[in-house]
Amino acid sequence: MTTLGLAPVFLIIVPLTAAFLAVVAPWPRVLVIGAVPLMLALTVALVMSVWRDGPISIAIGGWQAPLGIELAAGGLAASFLATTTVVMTIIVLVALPAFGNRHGETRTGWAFWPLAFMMWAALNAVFLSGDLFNIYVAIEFLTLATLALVALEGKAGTIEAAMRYAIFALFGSLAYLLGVVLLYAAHGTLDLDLLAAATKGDSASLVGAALITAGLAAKTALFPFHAWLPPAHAGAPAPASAMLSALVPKASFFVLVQFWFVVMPEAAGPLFVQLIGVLGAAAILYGSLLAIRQTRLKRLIAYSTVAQIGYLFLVFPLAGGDSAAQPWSAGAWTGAMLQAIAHALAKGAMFLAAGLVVEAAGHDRLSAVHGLARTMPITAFTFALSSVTLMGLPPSGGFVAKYLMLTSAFASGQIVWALVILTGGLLAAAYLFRVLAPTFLRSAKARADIGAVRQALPLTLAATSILLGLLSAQPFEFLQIGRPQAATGGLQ
Amino acid sequence: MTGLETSTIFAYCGAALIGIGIYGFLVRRHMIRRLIAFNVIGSGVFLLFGATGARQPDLGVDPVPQALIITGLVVALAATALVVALTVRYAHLTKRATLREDLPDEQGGS
Amino acid sequence: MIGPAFDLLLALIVIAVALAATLGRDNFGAVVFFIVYGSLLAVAWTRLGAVDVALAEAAIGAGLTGLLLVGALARLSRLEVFSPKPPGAGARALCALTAASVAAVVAYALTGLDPDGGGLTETVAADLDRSGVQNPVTAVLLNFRGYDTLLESIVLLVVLVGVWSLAQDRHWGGAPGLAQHARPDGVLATFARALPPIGLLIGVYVVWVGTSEPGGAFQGATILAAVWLLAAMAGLTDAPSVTRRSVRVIVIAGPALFLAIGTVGALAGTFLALPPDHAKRLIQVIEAGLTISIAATLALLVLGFPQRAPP
Amino acid sequence: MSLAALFTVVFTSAGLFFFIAGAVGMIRFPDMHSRLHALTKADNLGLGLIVIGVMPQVDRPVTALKLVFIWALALVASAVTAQLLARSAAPPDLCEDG
Repeated sequence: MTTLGLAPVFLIIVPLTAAFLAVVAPWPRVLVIGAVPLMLALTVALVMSVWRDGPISIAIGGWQAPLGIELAAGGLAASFLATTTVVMTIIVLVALPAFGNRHGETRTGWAFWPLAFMMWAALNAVFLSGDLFNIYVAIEFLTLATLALVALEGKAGTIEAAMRYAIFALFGSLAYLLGVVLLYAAHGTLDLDLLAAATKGDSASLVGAALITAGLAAKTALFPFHAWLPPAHAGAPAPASAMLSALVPKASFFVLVQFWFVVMPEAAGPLFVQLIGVLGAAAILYGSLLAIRQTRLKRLIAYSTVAQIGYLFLVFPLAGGDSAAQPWSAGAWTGAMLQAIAHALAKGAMFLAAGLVVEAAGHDRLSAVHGLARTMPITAFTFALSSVTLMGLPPSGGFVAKYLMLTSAFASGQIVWALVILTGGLLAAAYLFRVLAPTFLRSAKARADIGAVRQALPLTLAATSILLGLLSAQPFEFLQIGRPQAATGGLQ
Repeated sequence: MTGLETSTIFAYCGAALIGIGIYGFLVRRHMIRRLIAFNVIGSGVFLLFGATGARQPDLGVDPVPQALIITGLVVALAATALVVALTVRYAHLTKRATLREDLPDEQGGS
Repeated sequence: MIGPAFDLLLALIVIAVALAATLGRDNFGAVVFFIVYGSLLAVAWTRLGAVDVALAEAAIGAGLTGLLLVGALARLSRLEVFSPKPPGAGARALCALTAASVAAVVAYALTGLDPDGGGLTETVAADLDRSGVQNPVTAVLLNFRGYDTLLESIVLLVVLVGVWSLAQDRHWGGAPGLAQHARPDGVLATFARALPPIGLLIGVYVVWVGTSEPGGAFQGATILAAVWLLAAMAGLTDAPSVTRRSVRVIVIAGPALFLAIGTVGALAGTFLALPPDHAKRLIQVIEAGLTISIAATLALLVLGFPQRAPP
Repeated sequence: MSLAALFTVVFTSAGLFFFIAGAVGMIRFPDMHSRLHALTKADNLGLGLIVIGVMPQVDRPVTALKLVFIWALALVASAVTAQLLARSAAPPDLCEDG
């Protein structure tokens, strides 16, 4: 195995090691300085390796599937993993002052770091796994770390949010597990590629697929399973909110995409893909409308996540089922994946910026942003740039993503989805202007001063989400590596 | 799977346990009762898993489901432990062991 | 024909006890029925021939989960929590319909299964002699799918961090749980002094035979955790502070050792590879490390978050 | 019916009787302490009788030894459990007695 071939396993080993050390000793600064450059280097190595040599597959312990567990990384997994690396890097840097344990170990200062590094490891484990049961363990790992982070503030409201999340998450994981059990009972393997090769018209496979979908949809907070998300994401400390909203739903969505586009594409009937599309559309509209009505900054951003996750599910009617073989499917599929990446970058930036605003103002009512353009111009600019992506305005990554989905919707004659995408953009503009417009008001002076460097860190994420739109040709090509139905369309 | 072999009996028993657990999960509001229901569903899934792995008595039970069930039991215990701690802490703060049923944030946010 | 009749009867009793655990009005009674339910499931597992799972079910499913739930109810009853009204008959009927349809759909899925599906039994048997152990379940857990087990041991750790982080800020640095008091010459204390050597022996034995016979790190660790908890409840020993370095080293030691062995493999070419010549010894080392860490973690999980200010 | 089988039937039936008596006591007795009394006395005796009853049926002496060991462990375990339960049910001022 070459050194490049080692990158995937070390992308799991390094954050786990950091998490172990973080349990023992409260020295986050040393861990961040040690782990982050390594993770960046490993991510570059993984992306280069996939770019040059195509999808990677690694049999852990030397045991091939079906006996052992195989890791796999194509363009999609590598892209999600790289996004995770970028977002997590910025988050841990922003989190250092708040959880730095500078005056001796505190409860939150200790607990945050093992949880953050374990979450990082769990995300990478999900993106790299090629085995249904291993994905179950990795997703549980992720869920339990997330639960602990949601409850970290220790207030009644945040603990209640964690319990509500737990109810959905526990139900979701049992449904997923039961689906996996039925698939194993029918086919005697848990490996994604081996399952893809098996013929699956039997009742156990179909019921299993339905259960897996329901379980993952609950974990991704797809409408109508969304009720847990806003209190959980808004109640956590800002760096945790950023991880939760930007990255965690993407993990279960990623597994759902793997399942329906790699393992069982033939089972995606027209009724099923339309149903998922309707739920996605409902999420876009309902999430946006509720976001407009929120009076608290972090709640508004959290409801925006409900809406933005809805777009991801339009990939099913636009690129799944009967659309899979059509020329527009590549555009729709890539658009949805770019939406996931662009949203991760923009939402990470927005929650981190919101955290700084709350810290400066001392509260999280919407009025906290009054006069931001004068008092914290860098943060105001961060809000503006990430809003551009969330609204889908050019030249952002969100624009390219929604443009690709829009053109596919028109090409396939599914005008309803096009209307939903356009309406969603308008509604996003409506709720985001509630944040952006008051930044130009005159207001009382902020209570705390936030340094320029801490403000600039979220800005880099927002700027990356714009860059994703400007340089979208390479990401588009990269996402196609290892995609089952090779790209037939491209960027116009 | 049909017939009266040990594996078939316990596979369908697992399906029944899943149903019982789901009912408890939906009807009960007390978090500890919900955790019991969660564990009943979980053990139903495991029983079904193990029983489908025992379809050929002369081969013995498939060791892969056995190992995965042990892993699953530990994961379920871990989840239970965290939710128990959340519930106890919540009760310390609010004197409640149930979630409020209204969703205040859907009415315009507080 | 005593086999099917016994199995059928056992299945019906399991279902009846499950109903009692979910439907009963009394919370404490429900937990007791849940523990009975777990013990009956252990019998069902032995009927299926899955003795490793039976041990795990009895120790983890019935024992520790039951202990966690009993402990939680005891703490909640001291707080006199508000109890909500049960849902109306209409809502209950709807829930029953939902639950019954899910069970029916799952049963329908079972009818479609090939009655002779053998799974991976033969695949495991074919590679068993290269795994280093004779118990196929241990071979899957520690070698063929060791990566799952590594992640699972870390799941316990993440939950321990989560549980500890629920402490009040002023209790940070205190010991987990509440202080226990018992008369040092009482019956409980006497038993609690007599049992640990036996429990220790059984726990270590269960881990040790795991390579060739049913047993293993998780089952053995649960027994060890129970022994320590008994001593703690009898007031013979007290939980250490959550900030103590040695406790933290013990809870990460097993997973860290497992990861380190896997990393050595990765540097030599294959992540988590156990060379057949050394596999048995490596598995024993990993199991020993995991047992210590898991036993400590499980015991600390049962005690819960710190509720005492540091001394 | 052989003598060994008769022995087994008699002793296991006697054991079952104590289990049933214990279960009835569990249901009928009013408070935790008398319930514990009924349960532990009856079950320990019942289990012991069943262990004695199945003795003639075992194939190897070591199995018989294991059965006795199980009984002994069950005795100790139920004693400890009863202590813990009684302590949790006792009014606070009696607590030092545990």
